[in-house]
Amino acid sequence: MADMITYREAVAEGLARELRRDSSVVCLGEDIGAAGGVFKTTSGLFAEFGKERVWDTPISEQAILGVAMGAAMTGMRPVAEIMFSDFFACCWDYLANEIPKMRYMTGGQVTVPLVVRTANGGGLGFGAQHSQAVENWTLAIPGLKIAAPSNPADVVGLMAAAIRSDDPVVFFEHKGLFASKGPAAPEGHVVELGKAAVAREGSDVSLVALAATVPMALAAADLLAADGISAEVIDLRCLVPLDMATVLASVGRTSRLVIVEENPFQGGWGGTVASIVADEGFELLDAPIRRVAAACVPLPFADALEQLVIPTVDGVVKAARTLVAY
Amino acid sequence: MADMITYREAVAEGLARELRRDSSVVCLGEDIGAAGGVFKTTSGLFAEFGKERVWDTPISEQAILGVAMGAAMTGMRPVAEIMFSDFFACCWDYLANEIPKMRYMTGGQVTVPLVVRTANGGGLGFGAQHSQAVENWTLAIPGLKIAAPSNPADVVGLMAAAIRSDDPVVFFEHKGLFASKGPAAPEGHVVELGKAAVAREGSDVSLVALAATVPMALAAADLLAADGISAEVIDLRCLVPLDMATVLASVGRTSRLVIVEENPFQGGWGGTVASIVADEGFELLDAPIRRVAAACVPLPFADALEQLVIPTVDGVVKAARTLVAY
Amino acid sequence: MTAVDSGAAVVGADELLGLYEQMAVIRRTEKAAHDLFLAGLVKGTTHLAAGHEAVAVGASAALRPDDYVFATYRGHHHAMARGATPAECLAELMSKGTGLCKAKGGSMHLTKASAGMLGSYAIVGAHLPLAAGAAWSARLRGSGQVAVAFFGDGATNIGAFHEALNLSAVWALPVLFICENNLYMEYTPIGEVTAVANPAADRAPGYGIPAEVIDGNDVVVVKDAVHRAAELARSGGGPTVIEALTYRHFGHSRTDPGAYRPAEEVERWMQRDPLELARARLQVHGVPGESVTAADERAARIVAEAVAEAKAAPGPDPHDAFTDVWADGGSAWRT
Amino acid sequence: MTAVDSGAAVVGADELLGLYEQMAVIRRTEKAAHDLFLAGLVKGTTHLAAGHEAVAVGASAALRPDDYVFATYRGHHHAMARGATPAECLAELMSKGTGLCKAKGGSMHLTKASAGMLGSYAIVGAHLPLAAGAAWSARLRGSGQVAVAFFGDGATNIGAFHEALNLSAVWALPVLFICENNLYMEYTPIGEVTAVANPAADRAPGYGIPAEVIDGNDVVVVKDAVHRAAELARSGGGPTVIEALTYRHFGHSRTDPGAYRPAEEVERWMQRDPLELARARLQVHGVPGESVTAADERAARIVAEAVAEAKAAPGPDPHDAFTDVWADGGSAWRT
Ligand SMILES: Cc1ncc(C[n+]2csc(CCOP(=O)(O)OP(=O)(O)O)c2C)c(N)n1
Ligand SMILES: Cc1ncc(C[n+]2csc(CCOP(=O)(O)OP(=O)(O)O)c2C)c(N)n1
Ligand SMILES: [Mg+2]
Ligand SMILES: [Mg+2]
Repeated sequence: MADMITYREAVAEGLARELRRDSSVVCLGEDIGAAGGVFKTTSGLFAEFGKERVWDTPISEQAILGVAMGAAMTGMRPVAEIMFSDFFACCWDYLANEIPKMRYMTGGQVTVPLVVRTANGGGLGFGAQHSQAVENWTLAIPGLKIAAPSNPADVVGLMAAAIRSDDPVVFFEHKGLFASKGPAAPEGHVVELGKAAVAREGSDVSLVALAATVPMALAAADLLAADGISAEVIDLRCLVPLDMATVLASVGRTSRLVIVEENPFQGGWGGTVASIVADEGFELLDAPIRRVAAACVPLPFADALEQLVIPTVDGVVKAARTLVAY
Repeated sequence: MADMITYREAVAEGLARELRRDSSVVCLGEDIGAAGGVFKTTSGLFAEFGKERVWDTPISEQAILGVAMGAAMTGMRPVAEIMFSDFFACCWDYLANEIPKMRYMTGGQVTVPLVVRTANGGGLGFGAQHSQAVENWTLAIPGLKIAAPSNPADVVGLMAAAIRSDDPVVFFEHKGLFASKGPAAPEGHVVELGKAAVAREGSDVSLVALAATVPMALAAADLLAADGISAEVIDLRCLVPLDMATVLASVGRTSRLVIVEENPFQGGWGGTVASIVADEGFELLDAPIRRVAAACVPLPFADALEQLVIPTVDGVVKAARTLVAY
Repeated sequence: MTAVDSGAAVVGADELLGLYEQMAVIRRTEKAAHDLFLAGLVKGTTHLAAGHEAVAVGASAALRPDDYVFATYRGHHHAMARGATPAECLAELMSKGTGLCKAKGGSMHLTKASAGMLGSYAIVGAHLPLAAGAAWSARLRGSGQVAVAFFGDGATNIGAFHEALNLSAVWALPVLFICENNLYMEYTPIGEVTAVANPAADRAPGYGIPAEVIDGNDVVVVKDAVHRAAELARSGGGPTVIEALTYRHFGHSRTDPGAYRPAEEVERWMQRDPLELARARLQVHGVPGESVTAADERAARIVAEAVAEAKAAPGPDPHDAFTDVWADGGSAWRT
Repeated sequence: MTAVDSGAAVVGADELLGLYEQMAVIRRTEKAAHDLFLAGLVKGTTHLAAGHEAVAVGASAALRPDDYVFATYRGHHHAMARGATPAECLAELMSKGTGLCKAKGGSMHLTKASAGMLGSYAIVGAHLPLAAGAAWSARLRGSGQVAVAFFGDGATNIGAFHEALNLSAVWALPVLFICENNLYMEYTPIGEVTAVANPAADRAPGYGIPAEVIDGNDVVVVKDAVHRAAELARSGGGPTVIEALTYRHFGHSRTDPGAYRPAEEVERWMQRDPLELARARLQVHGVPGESVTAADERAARIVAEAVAEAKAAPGPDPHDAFTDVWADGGSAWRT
């Protein structure tokens, strides 16, 4: 069996590989240097690459992304860290109006090859302003690629693809997965952006998941199997490019779709996936499409309350059972 | 026939009525005072109410919303203008993390009765950073109410409801509608938040629309009628509260659904509407659900290009015909 | 120790003893929170303010009960200085239904609106415009209230700081911007990311705002400075920036040991403990040692009882996960 | 008219005549844009820079061809000063396929990357951090380039301004922040929303950045100041703030008549027209009037031809609505 590493270690490993490979890669963010990042996801980088490659910044999220963009426009490949994804709100202009529109507005004159890394998602009791799953915010913006790995090998492989991409990529690292372990990525591992993975094959119902909802869906599939229900789990890996071909093919096999997303239901990415299946996959469906998403409330602090609000294995199992019994 | 007024005049009228009614209402924004606003939507307010009720601000979108929030927490009912909705990106923290979460995070101790008005949408050739329809950004955030009127009377009625609401309301005024005319609102007109209107009855297909896509859907319905197709047009009026009861009832009558939204397809509000119908209204459907939305590109400057990117009457007609022929 | 006189012109002996006791209560509550975190009874994260007590207690002593206070995620001291009890604070940290925010806010969001403590904010700098807004509201209502924003040195480099200071100056708002400069952001010294010596005070002239750098560990100095700034604000003189130099006794958050801080520096600041400084002043005042000991004992008892009370309190009401989004008490977003 | 000498130490006669002609071309292009807007041939909106020519031309004269420039929605003059032709600018404004940005950017987003003109930005202040980033990149690559951000007085109150200046100072980046202070934002005087006299220069000390307030209508003064700041930046001396006082000849945008500006003020500034100032300097230099007239005639011809060329150009390629989102040239976001 391959060496096991944590998701957290995989982030640092993925960054280190690209920093070694390409001298135009440079990292910046708050406390990412000697401190190794508040989640220790940049641990060791400062020691290996020094302060000309790994830059500590002031608490200035707009400057972090703005500087990264200016550098990306002029020959560098910056990797900017925004400590918590909730803080995207403090630099949203760069993610919504500047970075993704530059190439188009200039008629293709300027490319913006940068990566914005961030710790996303809940489940750790950090409260309403440090726990959000905001991948759906970025889905609203044409011009951003969006990766959200669910396991350590994908972290490394998608990081390589993201940093090598000439397009801007938002890279969501899930806080709830940092301590989880998985096989290490082989040397030179690259996972192409926009290719979903079939994390588990099944024939009765498709569970489409992303990042932390992938292990959740896999756990649900285990429980469903005990009931004799065969669930297929699709790990989207990316929201843009969105691999609807894989989703539609899966629904073609199972005729039933549950979408498992951590963001709040009301504007969640599952709506987009569901709407495409309800259009292009309408004839494939033998049952309603069900979305298991977070409740439409801010995230409460107490873990007992948070568990009632964010999606759970139980919720997924229940949704899948209902559809199969439909 | 009732007096006709423009949508633009209705904004100022709606504000003036509430400023007269309630001395805790106060307006702030860039150039909204003596200049009457860049879209002339606050015309006359400074003259009638003076500088203690209508405040010009620096170009500081974060301060505008932050100050409005602080005032709303302490007894006032501020109405803040963000000149173009694209600039929500410059103060997104207030819309995403502060205003909508305050009440919940404090266990109900603090209410935030404010309105954020903004000029939304495209079609005027203002380019990629001044033309976006961003109502879907706000839909992603639990804790915000969202109004987007399609006609002058609704502007006045929804404005009254928004300002009187003890909850924060984002109020989207559509740039493309400012010059359009409609019957004036009667004295004391209030349109409850969260009640969709059946703008035209029909039996073959439901067209669900919002703001500028309402006249578009109505124009499409006219063309469809010439083909013998009877289209029902639902004006959602609000995204939160979202009146799915009216949408589902309409689909119950027509069995076919086209959603017409101006925001880009990839993270648009139509996905949410579609996903609910594909779940709760699955058995009502006789055809796929079709979304007519903007293409997933930044908005181009040239009107010839912009027209290819944003939804059009033609696109709506085509989608409806396809579904009826399904 | 720089306290050379009693500071009696600002704070009399009885009041000073009261302020001392408040600080002692806060200190012990923070220590309790720390222990409860290590014991796994406080989840998530917590940012302790031990070492910063004089800023909160000194400022509160200078404010009117109806003034407004806005604090950061490091805000336990401000909540308590404004009247939140240790029990309701600890209950919040321990996810209890009796917590200040029904366990929906947590350590980073302590709020006691009924005491004018209008919240703790976890996005750095975001609350500065809110304080300006509360001040604007006070002015519009002619209430004579002032609003105070407390924030860290690190917050002086974020955009909201700039926008809040400028607008407050232009509108001459009755708002005080009080920076708790503890030399560090999370693990990075503020000096590495700011080109001026005093990140708050040195920016104030750019907005035409008066500023003062003060000893933030001396409760008498803090009260005096805040009192003067509040009077200026109430009389229409507009905002003031106060940069209070202080130091945190614990790490930044959770279990951070603060290893990035030189031992000598920690040592030096520990000698300037705000409780020690206040004790020295009490001595000059001639307050007997027994009175101080009695205050310490009362503080210890209050906090011990608070810990017991919080521990015994029930968990949050599951129903509350879905309340309080809207003013009607509910969370319905669709029909 | 403050130009008392020839300024020969900074700009020789021949160069000055060249700069004059550049300014004349810009002035006439702006006038043409205005007329084309009124004729309905320019859609959307447009923000003319007539009156600001000396800032762009003077600065460009002081920069290296490989330096980077970032401008605002009021950026036609910067595009042209960096080498964009009037024809490609006007074609962009007129939604022609031959426009600088294929008619996808428009008046507010003129960009000529091949000439180091890295864009015009329509969100106030957003490009200041970008310029800092380009400067950071230059430093990382050891290229010796500098980056320049031009921005309005109104941009000095937005958060991005603050964050960009601080980071640039701390990292000692080779970046110049050049404020075109034309006294107004859209319709509101900057003095009503800023408590200091010089909204850019008076903030610089708060970041430890040197600043200078200059006559932005005198091309020689601008070149001199920018040259010195660029040299300082290239030698590792970090950023400089330059506040160039100037005035716009047209309204803010579209058909704004600028009625909010006192007639006397407009009059006073019209007398300080940058073209007049340059003409006065040319006279001191002893450049014959015919040479100046010839430059004016060349400018007139260039612009007349540009108008004709832009009018004759084809509209945008419909296909281009769906290109250029991604580096592969396309816009596919899903399979
Ligand atoms: C906008 C934003 N960026 C980053 C953070 C993460 N963060 C939390 S506390 C902190 C350091 C703040 O330092 P300072 O303002 O000095 O306050 P202190 O913690 O020292 O009291 C950081 C970077 C945040 N909460 N918000
Ligand atoms: C963030 C943001 N807020 C508001 C606007 C609207 N707006 C466009 S130009 C302008 C005035 C800018 O004034 P100034 O910076 O002085 O530049 P000038 O137009 O005078 O050149 C405003 C408010 C904007 N484009 N971006
Ligand atoms: Mg600090
Ligand atoms: Mg200006």
